[in-house]
Amino acid sequence: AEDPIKVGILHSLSGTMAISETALKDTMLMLIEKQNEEGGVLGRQLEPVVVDPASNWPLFAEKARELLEKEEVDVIFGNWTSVSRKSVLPVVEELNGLLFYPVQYEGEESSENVFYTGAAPNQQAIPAVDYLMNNIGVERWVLAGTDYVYPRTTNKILETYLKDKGVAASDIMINYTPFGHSDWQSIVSDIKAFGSAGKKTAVVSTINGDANVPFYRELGNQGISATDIPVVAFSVGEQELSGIDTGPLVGHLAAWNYFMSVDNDANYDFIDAWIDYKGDDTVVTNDPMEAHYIGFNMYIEAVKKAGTTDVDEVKDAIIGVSVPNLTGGYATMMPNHHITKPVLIGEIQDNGQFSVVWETPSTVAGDAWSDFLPGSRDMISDWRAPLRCGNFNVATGECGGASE
Amino acid sequence: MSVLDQLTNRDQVFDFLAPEASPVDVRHGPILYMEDVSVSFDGFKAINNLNLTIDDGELRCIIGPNGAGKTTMMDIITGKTRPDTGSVWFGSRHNLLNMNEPDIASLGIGRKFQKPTVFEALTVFENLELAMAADKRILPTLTAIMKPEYRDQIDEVLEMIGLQSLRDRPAGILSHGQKQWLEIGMLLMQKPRLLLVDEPVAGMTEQEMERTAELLTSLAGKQSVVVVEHDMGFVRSIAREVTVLHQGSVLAEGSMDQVSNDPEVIKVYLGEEA
Amino acid sequence: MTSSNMWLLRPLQERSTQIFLGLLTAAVVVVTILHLATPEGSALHVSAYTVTLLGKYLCYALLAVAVDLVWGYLGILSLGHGAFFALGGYAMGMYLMRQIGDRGVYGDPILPDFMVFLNWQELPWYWHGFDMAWFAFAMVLLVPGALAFVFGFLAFRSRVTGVYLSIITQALTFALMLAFFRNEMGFGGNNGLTDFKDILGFDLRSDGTRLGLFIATGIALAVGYVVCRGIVTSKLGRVSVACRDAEARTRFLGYRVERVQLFVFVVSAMLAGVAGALYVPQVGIINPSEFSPLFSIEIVVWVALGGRATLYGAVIGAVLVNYAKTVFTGVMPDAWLFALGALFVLVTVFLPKGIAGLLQKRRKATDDDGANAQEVAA
Amino acid sequence: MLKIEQLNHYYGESHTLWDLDVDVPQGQCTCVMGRNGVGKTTLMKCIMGEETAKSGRIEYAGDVELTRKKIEDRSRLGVGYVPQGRQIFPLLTVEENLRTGLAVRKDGSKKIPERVYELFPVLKEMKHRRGGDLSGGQQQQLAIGRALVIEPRLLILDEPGEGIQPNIVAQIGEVIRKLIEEDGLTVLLVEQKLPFARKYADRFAIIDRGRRVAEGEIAELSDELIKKHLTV
Amino acid sequence: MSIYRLLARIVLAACLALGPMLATAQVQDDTARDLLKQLVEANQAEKLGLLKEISETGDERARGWLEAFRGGKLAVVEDTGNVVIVLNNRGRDWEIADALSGDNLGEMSRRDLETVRVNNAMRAQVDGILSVIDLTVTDPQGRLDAARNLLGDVDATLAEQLEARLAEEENADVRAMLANAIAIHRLEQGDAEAIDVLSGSLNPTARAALNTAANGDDPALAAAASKALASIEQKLKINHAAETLYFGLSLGSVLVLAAIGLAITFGVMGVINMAHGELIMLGAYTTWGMQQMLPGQPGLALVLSIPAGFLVAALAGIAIERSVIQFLKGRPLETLLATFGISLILQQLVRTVISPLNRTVVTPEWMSGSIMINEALSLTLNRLYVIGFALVVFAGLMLIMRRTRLGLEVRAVTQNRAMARSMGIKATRVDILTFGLGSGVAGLAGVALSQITNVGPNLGQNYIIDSFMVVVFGGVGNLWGTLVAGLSLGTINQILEPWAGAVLAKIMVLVLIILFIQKRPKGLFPQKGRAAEN
Ligand SMILES: Nc1ncnc2c1ncn2[C@@H]1O[C@H](COP(=O)(O)OP(=O)(O)OP(=O)(O)O)[C@@H](O)[C@H]1O
Ligand SMILES: Nc1ncnc2c1ncn2[C@@H]1O[C@H](COP(=O)(O)OP(=O)(O)OP(=O)(O)O)[C@@H](O)[C@H]1O
Ligand SMILES: NC(N)=O
Ligand SMILES: [Mg+2]
Ligand SMILES: [Mg+2]
Repeated sequence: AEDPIKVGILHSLSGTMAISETALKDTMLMLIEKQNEEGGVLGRQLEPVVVDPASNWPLFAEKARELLEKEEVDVIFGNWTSVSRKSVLPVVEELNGLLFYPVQYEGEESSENVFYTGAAPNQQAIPAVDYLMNNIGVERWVLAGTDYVYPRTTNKILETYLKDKGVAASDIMINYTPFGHSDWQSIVSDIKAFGSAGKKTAVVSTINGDANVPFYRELGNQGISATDIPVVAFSVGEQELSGIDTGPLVGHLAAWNYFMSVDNDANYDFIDAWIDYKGDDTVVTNDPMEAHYIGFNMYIEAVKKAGTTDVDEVKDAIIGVSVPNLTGGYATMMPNHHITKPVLIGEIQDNGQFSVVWETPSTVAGDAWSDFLPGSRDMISDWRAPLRCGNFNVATGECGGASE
Repeated sequence: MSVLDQLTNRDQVFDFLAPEASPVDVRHGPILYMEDVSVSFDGFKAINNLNLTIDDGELRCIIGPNGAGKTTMMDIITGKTRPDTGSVWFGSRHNLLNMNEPDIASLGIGRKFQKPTVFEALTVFENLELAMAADKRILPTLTAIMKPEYRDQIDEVLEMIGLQSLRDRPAGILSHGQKQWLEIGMLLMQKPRLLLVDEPVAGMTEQEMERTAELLTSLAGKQSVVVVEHDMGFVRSIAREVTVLHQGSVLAEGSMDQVSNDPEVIKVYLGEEA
Repeated sequence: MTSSNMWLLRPLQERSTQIFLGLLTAAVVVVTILHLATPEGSALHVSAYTVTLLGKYLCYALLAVAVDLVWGYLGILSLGHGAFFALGGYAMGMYLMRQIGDRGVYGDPILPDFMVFLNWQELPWYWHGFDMAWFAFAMVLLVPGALAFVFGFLAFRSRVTGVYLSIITQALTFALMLAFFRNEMGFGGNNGLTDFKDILGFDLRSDGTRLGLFIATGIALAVGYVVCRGIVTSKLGRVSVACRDAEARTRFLGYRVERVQLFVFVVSAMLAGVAGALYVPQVGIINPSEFSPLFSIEIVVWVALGGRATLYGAVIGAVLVNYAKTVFTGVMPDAWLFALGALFVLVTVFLPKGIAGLLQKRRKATDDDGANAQEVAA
Repeated sequence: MLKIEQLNHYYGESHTLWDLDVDVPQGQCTCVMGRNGVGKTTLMKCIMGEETAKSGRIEYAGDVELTRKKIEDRSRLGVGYVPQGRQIFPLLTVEENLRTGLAVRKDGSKKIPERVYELFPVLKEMKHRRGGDLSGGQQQQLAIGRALVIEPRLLILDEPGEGIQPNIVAQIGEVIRKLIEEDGLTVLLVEQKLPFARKYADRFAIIDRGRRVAEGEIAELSDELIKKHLTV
Repeated sequence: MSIYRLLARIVLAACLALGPMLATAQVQDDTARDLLKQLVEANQAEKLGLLKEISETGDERARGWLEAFRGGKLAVVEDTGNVVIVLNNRGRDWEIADALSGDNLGEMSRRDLETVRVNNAMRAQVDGILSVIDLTVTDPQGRLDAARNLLGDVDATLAEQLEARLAEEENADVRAMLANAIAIHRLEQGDAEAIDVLSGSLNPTARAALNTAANGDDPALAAAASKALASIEQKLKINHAAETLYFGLSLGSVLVLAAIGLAITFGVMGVINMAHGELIMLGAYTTWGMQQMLPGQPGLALVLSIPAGFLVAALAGIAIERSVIQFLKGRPLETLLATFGISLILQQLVRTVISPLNRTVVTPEWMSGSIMINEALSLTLNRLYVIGFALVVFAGLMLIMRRTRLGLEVRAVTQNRAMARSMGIKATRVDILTFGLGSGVAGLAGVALSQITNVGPNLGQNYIIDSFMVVVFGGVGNLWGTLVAGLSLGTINQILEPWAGAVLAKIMVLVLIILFIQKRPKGLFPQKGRAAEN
């Protein structure tokens, strides 16, 4: 038999991010196991190589280097936070690796070696705001986020977008909190006051991870219900909800490209497989897991198409590859290394699941460079020959400095 | 001191800007002068209108009951405790109340503590080395070299305090009495103008006491010495002038015979048979 | 040889320093030879990955030496040394950022990428000058040094000691972490500075540069070690120990304790800054997590594990713990924290003086070890 | 009361006590003498358990082998200790310092015996001051008072007069005598000052460089012995 | 809230004063089934109409249907078209009951069920309908809540009904609330007189209505509304200040709780216990465990968690003390290293044994929501309990340290271990008890924190730094210092936060601590004098 195809898994298993990333590691192991049961690919088995970058950003780069240089893996699935991706990026570019990144992020990036299977802002934030504005009639906006790059960028985009739509600056309140912020009393009180001005108000939350539980608890205790001031979150999925008493949260929203509750057989099969794999009836699936599911299948397809695991050939082969997603449609890898995704808005239910209340009529292609930021308005990314450029400036007709 | 003053008072930081310590001026009188000094702790008056003058080259014994304020008095002189009122002058030029401990020490006031405190992790030799009179600013200390004559000096003192055999052992292992001796040795190394010696012979044998007495008397004249001690035998053997403190102020002053016959002193301090 | 630099030469005559420098040199030379002279697939070959990894360990070792200087000899348990490390790193990171020039994704010749996409119009004033290597390298020393000076000046003058000092150093690094997280600070927020291209004109991705950085780190560690050893074996070093064990008593000998503390603290901060500056080009990123209080505590743990107040113990501790981390996170990703935690516990319980203590015990079995006999709590 | 036999003690590698024998008869005051650093305090610490002897026996009250007892049990057996250097608890108030000894009292009393205050009135006066704030001599008085709280059968005093004003030193001597005579207390005293030893002790033992070199009734303490073992 | 609803439903079955909206009669099952089925297929607008229709059928089961619908628990069996109510919708198989007969139909895979989609707008509609019903319950508080729910949702027909209701209502508060509800409606219609009713009301909905009017087209109305608003603003300011103080105390008491155990193990015993956070975490997990063991009784579980959490953490603490710390006597700094290792181990243990994910801890009914002081000032109940709990724990600890021998003995042991043992103090026992006590108190903190924040493996890490800061800021070894430090840091933080933002506020508090320590190098309540120098 030939050498196995080595699949690097670069997710934190300890430290602050373990809470989110461990499930992704297991998802990958499950997918690999299943693929191997089906005979692997190109007649070769797949072999997972798991490392723990321990929620430590420089360690991500080191581990990526270890995977590529020492373990000589053919592909890496990994990362959650943007900073960890930023840390890994130069390494995969230098060593010409492949990285599938499964989490929604702020965009403004397109690397020849990275495939972004999570949502770009136009695949999550913008549609969510559209929904609130058009379907709920929201006129006043609270943009609340954890103080780091993803919320900052997303909110910058949203601010421009809202202002373009005619929302006055006084109807936008922006608030940032530190990681793991746990005392939300005065902020929730401010939101309450902001929302009592007579206009329908909503909170767009890019609050990250652990800060959410105390945030929602405080909302509940201060008597803010979803019918008063709905909160639409971009970082709260089923996994986060599994640690929250959702009773008081019913009706608050989240925007994702996948929900566990989606009524679809592919999804049910995936859930069943996951439950069986974990041997636990109560485990949940979530959006980044679906992203890995898609990314993994795309990789397999691309390898089949290329007939090799050679990085350059896979890179070329994968553009245009379509695989089914779990919500009943297809995901296609676009030339900018982002994929097409449907955008779903769900309301939290008391069982910790989301009930989809709205979705885009068709899938949306991920936009690497936002149309709502002055610096990136003119940029496009296309990794196909002959352009092969991640940051082509259509105004100047030049490819930016990143490529040699 | 305002914040600005504190920030602009740069001699706090840069060695090279520190004002040159001017020598003690004893032309116009005593080397130590305390006037109307009082200090209280949570309402308890430990020192109460204390007046004391020590002449240059004098050897003065200070006695008094436990808690009379003898150690506190030394604390005040050396800058450890700030009195509530009063003034303390070293010579006629230096107001000690405006200075901190290292400044006062550099002026030439050395002290042996009642409870021996030595640097336990350092060897006996190093303890003496640190005490040695030298430029104690940062860079000179960093670049200091152990010259043979310094070494001789230290060995001389080691001989005097009988700790040659323990020269390179950490001071932490010394017995109580040995620490007492080491403290005395450190005091000698400092070559101070004024020596404040708090209970030097506690824990010493009679013969050691005799040696200490000799030592202290030999210093007097060149240096001024203030001794606090409860051992009357010892005090008698060295005393010329004795001051008795009681409840924070001077109860009696005079020759040993005078004070030891003072009924008040007998009552509060000596007891009938002393 | 003048007497004023005698203190720096004195350690070179010391056997322990000679051994240390010898081993360090040997290690660096062997790694260099194995990297350059052996073919890639060979069993002896040291890959660029390993070289960089070792370079990182050496940075940590220098940092640990800096911490040991203040903790071991001065009794100041700094729980904020990560801050100086990070500041040195940021100074270097800013230089590297400026070196990118118009090769960033947005092609702006002046502004770093993160400023472009968050709409900065011009370079903030504090970024000026960092395009010049000499300036940036000076800042590597000056920024941590200045912070240590101001902070130390205030704290030592007020005679803040013991846990109180430890906790405010922790507050310092914590506050800096939160501040650097803020995008408005202009240091790239949580993402920090990354995607560096070259240093002094050498491509950071080339193996040669990597090796160069590794060797530079080795030299920095050697120099840092000798400086620390020089201080420690000088009379000032003994004064430091005196301050550590009986601060008040030292004052009565005429030493200005706060200045001794300030001096050593600033030197230590600068060394930490150098370590950070060498760390950044090797790991490729600097972000506020280096300011995290837990990182600073971890540094202390390295030192304690290696053996406090020995300097070489700090080096051993730093290298060992980080090597263990590298190995454990690879071979037992789910359980490595158990192993690391157990390592800390076992060493403390069974090796009271750390690994250095073990070595010392073997070296002078008969001679009762003095310097650390009575360690008094900081 | 206390019989020490063939005691050997080491600090690390250095041999401090050599085959030491000391006998402390019941109801008497035995005074241990010797120059600085000969091992007197070390001997006391061995008796209290703060140091562990390498070999030898310490027999207490006829049948108890002290070396096998835990430190905290020794005071329960009635051994009171006034260590050299006072060793008071600096941050506890004077009263709290005294109260630490109440737990081992046989009668289970929760009150500090009046006698302690009678003996050292200053302690009563300064009841609420912290031990560490006291003057040196006051601390020494506190240390003695504290040992008396447990109403010991054997009292170990390591240079108790150090730093105490003369009239109180004399008073301490009287109290020791009184306790011996009235309560049958046994006293093991370390003392350098000859007059005090001569006046209040019944027996003496001289230690020199870790060895017991002389022992006997206090009256037998000759100038010759003193010259030989107590001068430098 | 839902307890009220439950009660209300029972009461309502008998007493129906409000017109023909609901009657005891049952409509034909066919009609009902038809309506419900239509609900499944309908679009949003049609659904709203159907909901009204259902409520107007007068069927006594209607309320159940409405509530099921609101909770997203109305479903249709895909094969048969039967309308069912989902009783338990967790996991892959759901327990269902027939919507009409109420018969339990057992479990069914959720693949085979299609739930009736509901969203916030429809939920609001149902709430409105239910509130109108609740206006007639006997409990005045229930009526008040119902009336408050209707604020801002009143239309012309409802306004008339409310007028009628107002005439019958006896309770003054409810009357005022109803009047407000009607007035808001009137104001929306442009009735200037309504402003008189609303001026002085602190209710946010009333204020919102006034705001709208103030920004409206009618200048006279706008002027009157602005004036009313101005007077309200004044009152709001005072309430706001009171609220900030409350927030501060509540944050402060969280800090105190987290730190107070450390004030014992670190402050008194001198052990630099980096695993303190993990002991807190154990307490929180104990709460979760108790709730798992007593499903459906979160309140009882929480109460039982208090002793259980204490015990678990205390035992863990004792285990740590016996296995590691006892070997580090006199080496306080080394305890930092060892306990740091222990904290890593404990965290990873929880990750491996339980889960790296956060666990859900339910807040019992009696701890949710808030007490309303007035319409603008409510005190959140969980926080109120935490404040109280913190004070009780503090008092208890104070009592133990002051009134029992343990307090004295532990201080003696830490100040001079050898001497304490010579005095007959059983140092080992004291160590065990004290460390156990400090750890147990950390466990108590965990129980309380489970009601406020995440219960997950990182819980401890989030509090360890703050805990040390509080203890040190207050002055090591001084319990009062810990209390005052915690409360004041909390309050300062909450005062700064609205003004500077959460991040800057936190930075400022840290800088403040640094500067404060310059002024008071030994904390808030320093040990002074000679004693402290040794
Ligand atoms: N910080 C303090 N707080 C409270 N009381 C204090 C403090 N410092 C000193 N005292 C009290 O002040 C008095 C004077 O103490 P001091 O140490 O000066 O006495 P002394 O004359 O040296 O006595 P001794 O001969 O016993 O050493 C004592 O009663 C002591 O208890
Ligand atoms: N911890 C230790 N480690 C090593 N040696 C020690 C230690 N403690 C004491 N020694 C040594 O043991 C010897 C005996 O000390 P000890 O304290 O018993 O003397 P002592 O007879 O009580 O003297 P003094 O009259 O000065 O109190 C001394 O030489 C001392 O240096
Ligand atoms: N990309 C994110 N969510 O950090
Ligand atoms: Mg005194
Ligand atoms: Mg002794």
